[in-house]
Amino acid sequence: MAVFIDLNISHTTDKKRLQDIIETAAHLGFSTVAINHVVDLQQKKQEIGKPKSVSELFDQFPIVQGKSRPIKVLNRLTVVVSEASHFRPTNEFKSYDIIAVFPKTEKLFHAACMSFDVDIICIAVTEKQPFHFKRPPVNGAIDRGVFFEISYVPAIKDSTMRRYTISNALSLMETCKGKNVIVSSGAEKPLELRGPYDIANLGLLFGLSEGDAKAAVSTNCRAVLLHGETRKTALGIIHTMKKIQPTMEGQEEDNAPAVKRAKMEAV
Amino acid sequence: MFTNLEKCPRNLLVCEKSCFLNEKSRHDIHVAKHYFNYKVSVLIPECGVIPSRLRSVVNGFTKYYLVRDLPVYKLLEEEFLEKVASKGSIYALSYNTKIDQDNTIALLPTGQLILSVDKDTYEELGLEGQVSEYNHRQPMRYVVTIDVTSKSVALGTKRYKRAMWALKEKMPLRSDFLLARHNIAGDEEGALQSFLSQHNCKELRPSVSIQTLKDLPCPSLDPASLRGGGELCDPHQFLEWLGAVTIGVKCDNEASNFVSTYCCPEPQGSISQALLCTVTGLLLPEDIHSLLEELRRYFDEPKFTSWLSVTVHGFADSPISWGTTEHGYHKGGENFYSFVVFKNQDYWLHMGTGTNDGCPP
Amino acid sequence: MQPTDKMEESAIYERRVFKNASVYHYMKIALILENEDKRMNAAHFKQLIISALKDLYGEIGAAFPFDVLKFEENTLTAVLRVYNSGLVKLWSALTLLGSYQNEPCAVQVKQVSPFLLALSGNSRELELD
Amino acid sequence: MVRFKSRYLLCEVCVSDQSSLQLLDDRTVFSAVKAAVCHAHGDYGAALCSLSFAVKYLNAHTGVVFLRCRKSHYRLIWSALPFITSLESRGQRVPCFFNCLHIGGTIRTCQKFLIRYNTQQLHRMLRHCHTEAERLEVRRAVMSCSLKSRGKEEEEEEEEFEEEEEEWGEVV
Repeated sequence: MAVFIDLNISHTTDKKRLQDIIETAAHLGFSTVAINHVVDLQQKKQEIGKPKSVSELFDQFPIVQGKSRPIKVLNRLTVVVSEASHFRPTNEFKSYDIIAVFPKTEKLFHAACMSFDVDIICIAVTEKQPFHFKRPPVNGAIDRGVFFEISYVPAIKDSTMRRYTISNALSLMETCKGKNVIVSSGAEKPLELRGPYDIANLGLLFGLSEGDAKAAVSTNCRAVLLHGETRKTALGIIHTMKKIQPTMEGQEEDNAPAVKRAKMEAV
Repeated sequence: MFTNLEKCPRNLLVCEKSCFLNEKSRHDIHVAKHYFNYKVSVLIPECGVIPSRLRSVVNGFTKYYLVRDLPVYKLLEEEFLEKVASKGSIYALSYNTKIDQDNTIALLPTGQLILSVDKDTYEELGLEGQVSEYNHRQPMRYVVTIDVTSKSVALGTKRYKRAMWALKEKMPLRSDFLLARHNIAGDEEGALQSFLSQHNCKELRPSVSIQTLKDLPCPSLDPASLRGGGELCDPHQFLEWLGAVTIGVKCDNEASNFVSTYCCPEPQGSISQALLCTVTGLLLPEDIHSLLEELRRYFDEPKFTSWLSVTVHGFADSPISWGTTEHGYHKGGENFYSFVVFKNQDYWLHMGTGTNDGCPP
Repeated sequence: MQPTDKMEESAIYERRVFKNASVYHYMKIALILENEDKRMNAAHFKQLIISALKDLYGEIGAAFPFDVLKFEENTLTAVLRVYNSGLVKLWSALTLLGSYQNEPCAVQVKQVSPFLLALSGNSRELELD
Repeated sequence: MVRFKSRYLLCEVCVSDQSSLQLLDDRTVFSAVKAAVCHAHGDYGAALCSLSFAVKYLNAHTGVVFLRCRKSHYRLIWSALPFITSLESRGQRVPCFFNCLHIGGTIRTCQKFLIRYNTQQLHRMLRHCHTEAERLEVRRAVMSCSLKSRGKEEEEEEEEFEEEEEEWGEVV
């Protein structure tokens, strides 16, 4: 098993609140969190910008409960796509550690599974899944090492959404058999976060087995980070981005080697 | 109705009944093989003040050290092995590392160094090891055992050198450690002190807390009847009661109570007062052994009670439970044992483990 | 569930192995309220959990007993006892509990064990600094 | 391709006044069952039940209802049915209860059961007939049933035929 990771902390411009959430996550035992920047390109005036460097958030990152290490914070981008034209990787993508996509239609879900260069595909939890999960795209995503994400916070907030969350999750599990699933929070407030063992138990409601449920907050999230790393480094074969784009050096220092750093700091 | 939600993780409880005077009794082995103990609590019924001899045993528990950021290879260095480890039994366990998440390291008094490491570290280390028993789908955790007392990895051999190189240069593992040594005889403190002085370290004493509990209902015990049966309570009921007393749960509820219906198992008597003495820290099996010996002597003089109990909790994040049996953490890392010492030198021993753990010996 | 007898070495020696023989699981939990001035007693606390269970599992699904063995009003911490078959349900209902009297709250599960005794010695609570 | 196995619950809506059955439609039954599941099994039950739950057939004359759900949780719906005490339709409340007659893995097995069941019912009716005309009509009905059930030779139905027989005849 790997360390516990929550890959979905909602981004907010309220720095204090963001700090509170991250502190709570560290207190609950998460070793890594990702701040999620959601972009819905259908809405006007939405464009993908560069994320703020996480080092601006804290002078000193909070220590993970019961460990001697500080929590690691990453940046994540979620693109909501309702038309194929929405998903166009740009240079800005590179400044995020993880790229997620939230496909709104079956066609886009298929495309996201089979061809989009992403790490995570989000599953709807606030509405009824508008289409059935078909086996070929789901298997395709599993083969490509792309993960499906279920967020649990809407299930805490509202009874109707709770039903959608559980039923969409169950319907996904019928197709993917518990493989390549991550469970993350999507928290906007500190009190919405739950401990990693609690989430592992919650996973049983989503149709995951005991082992799969624990992997969904640990091992699988680690795989997502590694996938994010390989996406940036041409399948992990080369890692020469700094030299190609010298202008991005500062950014790279902060973000790109996060996983490598993770390895080193795990020592 | 929801059958998938009604299962729960497995647990094991081994119960033994024997007599301390029995030559074949293995109580001392069980104690000695449970290397990393976190807490011990003694419950003596009908006792208001801690007996002075018991107090001195409890206060005499070996001190331990919290060593910050210690490179793991230091535990394998010739100097350490010869001067520190060989002159007593040394125990070291990485501190603030979680067995289900991080690299966890333990040094046993037998000379074995156990590294329970994640996949990345294992691949980086390049040392031979076994896949952990508690993996899911893909192996994510490996256990590397380096036994410097065995011939093949003895000081100066090729494999020893390789292990040193791996831990020093290839993958310089570091961690905070809890470390303690039980001295056999003679003053060898010097070597340990000089080792510790090279590192950022803090000396700690096991913390002792003593409480007197009043008016407890208490199940009737019959030393001959371990499994309960008939009218007596079974081991699980007894351990539940022991737990309830230790954490201060009310034991005399009505069955119709709304909040709790817990009740001390029948048939029950009552205790006017009981002594609860708890020691916390890195506790050595040797100390626990002498505590147990002292508790046996408690019955040398006539007492109001016919039994007393001592419970020992292991570290939840230790890579081993008994001996070198691999220990893991699924939803909880419980590994504990509990003696019930009877007036006639009979004893019960209950050993419990959780999901990711082998069967107690 | 089958206790197994090992060969008796002496007249008095006896060994039994119980697998999954504990009928209960125990949980140590803490309730965190956004409004820290709010107080509640054990009965209210249990009522809160029961209603959370009913929301998630309905009248039939939530119809299993559990006990609040201990409740501390100052810290809002509690020890619960539940039959094995109800553990996952109780735990998930606690996880999905998000509000108390229209104010946000959260339940933190500190420890879960099939042995009540194990709740008295959790080395993850050890703090030396 | 792996098929999701289903269970079909054959139920009878029992009402005091037969004419009120005319008020029923698929949606009424659907929402009543769903509400009952939600009450009995909460949000989790409602979520489970929403996977592939459907009212496959409703006979407004006899009150026979076919419910489909996933094999894994048919007991969930089954256990909730006794809690339905009334149906709301077109602004009217119809007091009723659900009587579960049969549970089958395919619509076909349920159909066969229903034919047998209805034949039995008709035989029972025969005894209560007062006029010759009534008697004749019931006899004819019985005959038409037995004609339809020639499938008896094919003893056991394989599950492959699952969805084939969606459109099945007016056996009643």
